[in-house]
Amino acid sequence: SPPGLAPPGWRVPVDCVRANELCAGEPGCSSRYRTLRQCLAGRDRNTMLANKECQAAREVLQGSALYDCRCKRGMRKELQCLQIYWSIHLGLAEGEEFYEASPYEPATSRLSDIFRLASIFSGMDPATTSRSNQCLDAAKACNLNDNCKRLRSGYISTCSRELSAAEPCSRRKCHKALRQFFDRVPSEFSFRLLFCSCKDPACAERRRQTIVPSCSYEDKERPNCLDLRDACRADHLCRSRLADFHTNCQATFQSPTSCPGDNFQACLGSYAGLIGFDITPNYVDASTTSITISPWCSCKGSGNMEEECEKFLRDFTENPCLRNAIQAFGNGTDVSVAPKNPNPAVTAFPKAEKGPALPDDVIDSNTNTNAYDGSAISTCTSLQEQGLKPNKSKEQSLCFSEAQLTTDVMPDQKTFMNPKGGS
Amino acid sequence: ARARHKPCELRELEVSVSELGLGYESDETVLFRYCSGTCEAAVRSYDLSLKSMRSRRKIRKEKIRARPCCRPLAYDDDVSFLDAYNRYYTVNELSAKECGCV
Amino acid sequence: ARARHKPCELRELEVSVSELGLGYESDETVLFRYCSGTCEAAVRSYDLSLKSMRSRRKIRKEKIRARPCCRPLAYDDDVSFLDAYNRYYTVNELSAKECGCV
Amino acid sequence: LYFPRKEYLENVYIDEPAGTPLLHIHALKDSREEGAHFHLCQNRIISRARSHENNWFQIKENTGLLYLSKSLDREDFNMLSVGNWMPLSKVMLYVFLSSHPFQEKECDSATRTAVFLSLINATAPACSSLTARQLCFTEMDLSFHIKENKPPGTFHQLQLPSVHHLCQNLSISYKLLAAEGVPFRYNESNTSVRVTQHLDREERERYELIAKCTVREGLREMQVEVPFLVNVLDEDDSPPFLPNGTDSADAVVEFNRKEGTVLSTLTVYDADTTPIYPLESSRRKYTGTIITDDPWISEMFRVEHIFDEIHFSPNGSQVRGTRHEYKLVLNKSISVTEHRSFQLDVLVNDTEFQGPERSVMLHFNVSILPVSIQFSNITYQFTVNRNAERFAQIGKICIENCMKFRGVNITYKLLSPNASCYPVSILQGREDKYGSLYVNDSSALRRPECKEIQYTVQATDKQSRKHTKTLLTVVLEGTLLKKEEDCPDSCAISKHRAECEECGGLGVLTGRCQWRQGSGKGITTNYSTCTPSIKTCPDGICDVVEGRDPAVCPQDCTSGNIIGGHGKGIGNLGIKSGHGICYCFPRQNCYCEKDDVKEQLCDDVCK
Repeated sequence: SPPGLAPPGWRVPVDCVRANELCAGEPGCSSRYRTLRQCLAGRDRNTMLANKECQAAREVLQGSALYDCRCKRGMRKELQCLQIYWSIHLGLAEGEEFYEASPYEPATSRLSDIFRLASIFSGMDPATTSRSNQCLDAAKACNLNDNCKRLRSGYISTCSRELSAAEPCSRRKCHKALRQFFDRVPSEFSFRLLFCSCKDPACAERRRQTIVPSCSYEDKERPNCLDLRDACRADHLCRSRLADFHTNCQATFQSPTSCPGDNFQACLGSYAGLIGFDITPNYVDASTTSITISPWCSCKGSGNMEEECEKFLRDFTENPCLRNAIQAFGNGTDVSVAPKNPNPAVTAFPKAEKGPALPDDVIDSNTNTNAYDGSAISTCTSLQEQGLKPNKSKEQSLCFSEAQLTTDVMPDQKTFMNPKGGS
Repeated sequence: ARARHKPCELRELEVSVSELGLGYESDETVLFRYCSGTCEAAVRSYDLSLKSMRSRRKIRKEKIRARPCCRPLAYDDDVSFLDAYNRYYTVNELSAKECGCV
Repeated sequence: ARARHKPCELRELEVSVSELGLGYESDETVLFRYCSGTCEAAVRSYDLSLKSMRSRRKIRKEKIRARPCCRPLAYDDDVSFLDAYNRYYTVNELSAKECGCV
Repeated sequence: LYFPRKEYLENVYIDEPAGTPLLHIHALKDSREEGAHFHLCQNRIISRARSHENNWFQIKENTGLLYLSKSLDREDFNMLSVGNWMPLSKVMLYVFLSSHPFQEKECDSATRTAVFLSLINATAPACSSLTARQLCFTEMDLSFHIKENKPPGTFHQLQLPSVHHLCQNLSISYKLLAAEGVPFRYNESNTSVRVTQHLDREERERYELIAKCTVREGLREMQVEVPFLVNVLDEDDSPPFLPNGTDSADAVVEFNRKEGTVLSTLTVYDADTTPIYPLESSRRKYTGTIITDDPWISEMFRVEHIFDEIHFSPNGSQVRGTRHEYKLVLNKSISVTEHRSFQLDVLVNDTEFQGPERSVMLHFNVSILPVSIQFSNITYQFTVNRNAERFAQIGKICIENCMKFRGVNITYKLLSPNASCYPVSILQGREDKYGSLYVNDSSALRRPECKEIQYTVQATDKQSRKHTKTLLTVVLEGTLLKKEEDCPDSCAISKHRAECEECGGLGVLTGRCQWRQGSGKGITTNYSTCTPSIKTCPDGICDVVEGRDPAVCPQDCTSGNIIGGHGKGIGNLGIKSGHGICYCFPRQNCYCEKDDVKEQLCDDVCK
């Protein structure tokens, strides 16, 4: 179908609360939805899902609005909407996916909208705008806005109130106040506090302190990250925010910014959505040269799931999309959104900082491999199946930058060659 | 001519936290709202009588106030800030929200 | 030793109407209640900041009050009497019913 | 049989011809004789919003080659993308594995891996427009896991089946770069990668190789390198062992007799990993049981087991192992009279290890010493100034070694003296190990006939009811000062040294309050304030005597509003730090403000 027209079978998606109401109004739908929920409630979900009645319920429900309903961040009855969403989608996926699709409708606004509003709202008297400290200016702007000031003071006073010698604060109340702040304060103010860019350590430390980490983030012990993820996925709201973060911030080579759909705002919004849960991420230090963000967890004691644990952690600590989005916000830049080219000829890699060249013929166990940009910096011997003793000759690895490879190296081959018959 | 004062009203001033004079050191700024102006038009029979009894020494050696005060009737929400030593503080009843002659 | 004042409280005095100093002449007496005492313990951050900003001349030439006043929060009902010339009068908001530091 | 990956990724374009190979999935054997059979169970394909009949993808049962059985047209793409908001549509299907030809009912229990196919709403790009990176590798990170102690086998093929199929005019070759002696072989002819021997995770658990790809087209050559990681999965194939052979330790119980006290710890190592995720399953795997048939021992002691990950370095490379700590803990508080010695054995058992020496016996040499409840001095004497006020703290009294006791609840009592003078009482905070002597009736101090008062102090152990006594003499001294009028009942109210030191107040020792002159700028713990006794107030602790009356030491005990620059104390009690001078109106607010604001408090217009 021509672009712009919705494909057949397309239905204008509604939020899941509305979809649930529509379903409740149709006898065929409501009974089967009840059946599906009973199927899911059973102890062994997979066998239940294989049962004929559950299958039939699922087939019918696929035609209902429940199947592609969504929720909106900060909507009324957001939690109820999410509970309905997961009651359908948990039934769908037969196991734990690493990346779950976000239940939220994609953010429509872009960073450039935020910058425009930020300059209007801040009403900042240029005299009091300190040239060097963007984070201080953000705090000033917030204090001058009654709503922002009230909600900011709300979480700060809650998170910094010491209960007893053994209990420095009420982490539960602190998280709740933080969630209220990020849900109710427009991102023109909250993003400035969270993603301000810094040139000096004092500014970077203020940025790190934004969420009162001593109460909302740090803890005596560091849990295992998979434990933290499981705990999050046991709570519908946290699960939704994590899915949203994975959907909007998962680095991809399909786009120059490394962000899905080149939408920095969506990534930053879903990052802010994680704050106020046990999986709350934060800056790990007050460095001004590099931005490193991590939840409060480690991969120690992961046993055979270390690979999966490190992959989960890397989505925070080495995520080019998140890093680019934060830097873009800090520098006040947004990606100029060219019309979507379905067939991106060139996939430019984000510039990978070249690490120091490794010694010649030994791969150090902690080779500087950046799992994301795929370029490895090392020289080592080559290894052939024919059982040749690995030769000692130096094997220099030549790495061309991507752009240069595609433009001038193979200009002549335009047409797409018809393959010989398929196998 | 006599200095004529505006009636009691709410005023505001943007000041840094350090300038509040409470001992906190922080470059964050707050909107400090305060009550300023006269309450001449709010004098009651109570005030006239009290003034008269004080002048006739019917009431002596007591701390009394025989004129209405221009004071806050309600205060703004708390304000919180990060100080120069990266500690968070919260101050309540700092800024007026509404003024009146009492 | 210091003059130590009692905190702001309600006091009362039985006076004749003439002694009220409102110009009425009548031998009838009324119970005149008034507010007296200090409001030291009711100072707020607002007062400390206002005082500090005034002393640093951030606020100048304004009629401000940087300390709470001990004032009536509510007034008694009206009082009526027959004066010396057999005319009836009624006076409202003459006597305090409740006091507080504002 | 098992898969070397938990999930696979591949792109699928519109209108690729049926038969296009997409992905080559491999399986590794648990035992030599196994043969791999691949299958798509229930033939379902799951898109974001729904599960559909799978009409497009099939897998070769014996080779694991996933291919397009039917071309995906735009219609199919739209149908599979319904409800998907992202420009990139992802679908998922599960590939199942069995060591014999498949029966459908086996699907539920069979091993499986997930294949995520990114459906791209465009035709396949011309080979010439693909970058070397796209020609050589997909977006999937080359990261695999191989079980230790399993037979060799092929686990990956570097060449991309679809590129190999569509771009046959290009020469794409691979190399696998690695350090010496790694147990992997690369077959240049079919670009497959094999693990050539049983792996031993306890020797090495991670191999980081480099996959290098060279694209040749005429005289031109482009190369790309990506990391090629192999993680070795652990099996419980190592028994517990004792670091430096220590299997016994002493456990002495003397002053600390409190439930929960760790008496002694013994450590057991294991070369295997023990995941702390999920926690409980690992704890059940490695048990530590007290071996005794004495019910008293079972009742009074328990063993706590904590474990954490440590690193061994068998041959230069780092591998994870586990340190198990077994702590002998008091399960109940032990009476002061209890006195015995014995050896307590704990059997540590690695329940999942299949082999001899799966358990180790630990020995704790326990000796429980009796402790005496007695005062070290025969008598105690304290002097009290006759001008002292109520709640003045005279001193502390407690039995020998009292500060070392844990889990021993000693209560102190003053037995009423014979004389009519009875100015002093004793109090004890819930957590205090001593009794606090304080003036309870100051009028007795003023009576000349009261000069020297004898008390008997009794200390009783709550659990054993054992008690001991001593004599306490209180000597009154000092001449009575004139009582100042108009003095507040609390020192804390005074804002200046003069008014402070001319008055008394609750808790004063000598009849006069003491001025503590602070120093330091801003908000400091060393603020100026008027106090009944600089020694105890403010000291950041609202002790049991101060807690009796808010007027004694509001600086330590107030829970009310504090106006002006301040920091609250522990549990939001008291003024930990303040700006300038801090003063309080008991049961109301406290204030901290600089005193330098000398200007006259003018009510009217300030010129």
